[in-house]
Amino acid sequence: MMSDTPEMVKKVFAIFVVGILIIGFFMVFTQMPKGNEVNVNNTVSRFYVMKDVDHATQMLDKGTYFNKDMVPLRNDVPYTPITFGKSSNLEDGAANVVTSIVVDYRGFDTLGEVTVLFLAASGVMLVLHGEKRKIPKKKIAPSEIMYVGTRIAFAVIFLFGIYVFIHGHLTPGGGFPGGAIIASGILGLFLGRQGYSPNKAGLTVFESLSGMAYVIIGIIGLVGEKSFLANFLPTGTIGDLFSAGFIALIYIAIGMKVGSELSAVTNAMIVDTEED
Amino acid sequence: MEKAEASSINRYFYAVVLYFFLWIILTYPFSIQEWEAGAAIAFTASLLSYKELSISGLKNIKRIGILLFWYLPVFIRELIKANLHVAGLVLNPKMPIKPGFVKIKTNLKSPVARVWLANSITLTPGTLSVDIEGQYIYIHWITVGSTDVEHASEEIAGSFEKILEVMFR
Amino acid sequence: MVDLILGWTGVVLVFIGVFFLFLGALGIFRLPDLFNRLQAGTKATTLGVVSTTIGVGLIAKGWLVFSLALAIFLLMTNPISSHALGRASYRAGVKPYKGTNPDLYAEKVKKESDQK
Amino acid sequence: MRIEIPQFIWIAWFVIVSIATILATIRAIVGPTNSDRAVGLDTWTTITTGFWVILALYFFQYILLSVSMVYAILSFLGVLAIARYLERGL
Repeated sequence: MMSDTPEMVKKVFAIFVVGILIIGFFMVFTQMPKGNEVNVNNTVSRFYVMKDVDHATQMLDKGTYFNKDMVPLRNDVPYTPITFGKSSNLEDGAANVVTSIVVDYRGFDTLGEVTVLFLAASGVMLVLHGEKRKIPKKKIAPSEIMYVGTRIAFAVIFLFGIYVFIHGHLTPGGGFPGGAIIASGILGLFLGRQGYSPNKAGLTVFESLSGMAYVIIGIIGLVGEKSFLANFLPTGTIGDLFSAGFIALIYIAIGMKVGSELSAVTNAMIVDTEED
Repeated sequence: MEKAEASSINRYFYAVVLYFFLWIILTYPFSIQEWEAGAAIAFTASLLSYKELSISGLKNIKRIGILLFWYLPVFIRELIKANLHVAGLVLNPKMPIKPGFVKIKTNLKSPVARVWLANSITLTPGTLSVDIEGQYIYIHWITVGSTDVEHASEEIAGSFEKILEVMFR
Repeated sequence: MVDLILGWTGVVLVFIGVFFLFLGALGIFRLPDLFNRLQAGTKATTLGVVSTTIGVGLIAKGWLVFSLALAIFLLMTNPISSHALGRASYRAGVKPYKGTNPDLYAEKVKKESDQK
Repeated sequence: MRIEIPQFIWIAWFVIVSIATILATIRAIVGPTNSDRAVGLDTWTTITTGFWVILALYFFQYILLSVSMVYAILSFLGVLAIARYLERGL
């Protein structure tokens, strides 16, 4: 808020915000289902969330998960229930159904999203370009604690970003959040030291290689399976790390691309440069 | 800012070990597939970032024993004491505070050790490390006991400094 | 039986954690100046969130390893961020509470600003 | 699998955390200086990380623990960025 706002207005605003918060918090108790009685068994990622695939398979065999008496939509087509972990279709082979749709059916769309991000990053770097780097003199350097702390925290954040995009087909998450987490780790390095600059050539190489990898995976699908961005790998057992076909490969490519792009954007926005 | 103590190979392998260990923790229900992927990731990811992670390399692994069996019990005791102190302060209607900024001196050479000391000071009763400059740490003390540098150092940092001196030798 | 004991220990730990989170917020609300608020805020909320995390890890079997990792990350980063805030606000010109005595840090900040 | 936690215990946890969040919010709004607001925000994010962990138990979803890890990372970096901005260092 502005510093010349009268005290009264500030207090009224505070009371207003707090009132909304109180209403929000206490609506929780009327709107939420009871904690011990939530039935989330109707979601597929539940199997992975429980981290207990054997139990899930038992549930399948007993028929508690799928309703055997379900009426099929079309009577001329025999009703075949989807069996997780056995079919070769990608939709049943990935624990996270959303990612299977995003990467398989709408894989071309995702390629377009990556391109949009690439164009945005290129635009930022075009606008904020500068050859010479300005050495700041009046700015206050961060202390030793921040330097060492961000350096050690960077390791954890970097590995966690990799964890998020490698497990994209098992848990919510995937390439875009994973890349953003890695880029925020790089932002931490910028905050913790004065005059940090990432290896720009390395970032460019990573970005290009991962973008190329996406297209190459698509072309392999075109050659092998007669369709661009089609799955060409076995789906494996649901819930395992090595499952769900090529989703993991594509998410690794997206994660590296988004991470290096956003790091380059951070670099361009944070560093003062002199135009020549 | 700091000079590397160990060779790059040494630091690289420390990063590999640490990343592999962290990966196992993050993907806890042990499975051989996660371990295979973890090994590959540890080798490649530490190639990218071993320079940021450590300066003294594999020596750090030896410190974990001291960390677990000597540092951690003292730290947890101090943390609980600090919180009881805060609770007494906040719930007391009169709030008996007598704050001040004091300066203490440490004999620790390694920057990482000094940062550990400063962070431990932040989480112990009534003290908050505000700034660090060489061997001096500036501290906000909520109930000032002594303004003398030597005396204040002994009172605030004494118990941790001994442990950290052994640990970062 | 072991599950039962561990579970109720976890419930008690979450209660302790939630209580200290509340105390941290109360300290933020009541104490007179920024640095004292930062003291209460850092210590109480750090113990609160760490205790909550470990308690939840004890209640739900199989979560303990990840929750310990989360607790260690929080223990590592919380003091750093509060240190950064304290240093920054002193340099941004926040005056300490009027009973603050002695103020040895003011000399250092003054010396640094004179150098510029 | 896990112990049955009575409903009143859940309600007690949620009420205490809610009151804590409200107190931190008040400090983040009325704090006399911008630094005070930043301190309120710091406390707010830490409390919310704890709240995410309790919610993870409430819905019994393992992934919400990962969400709280992301939240912890964001709160650390966000507060660090605000601090660097306040001391005119960035």
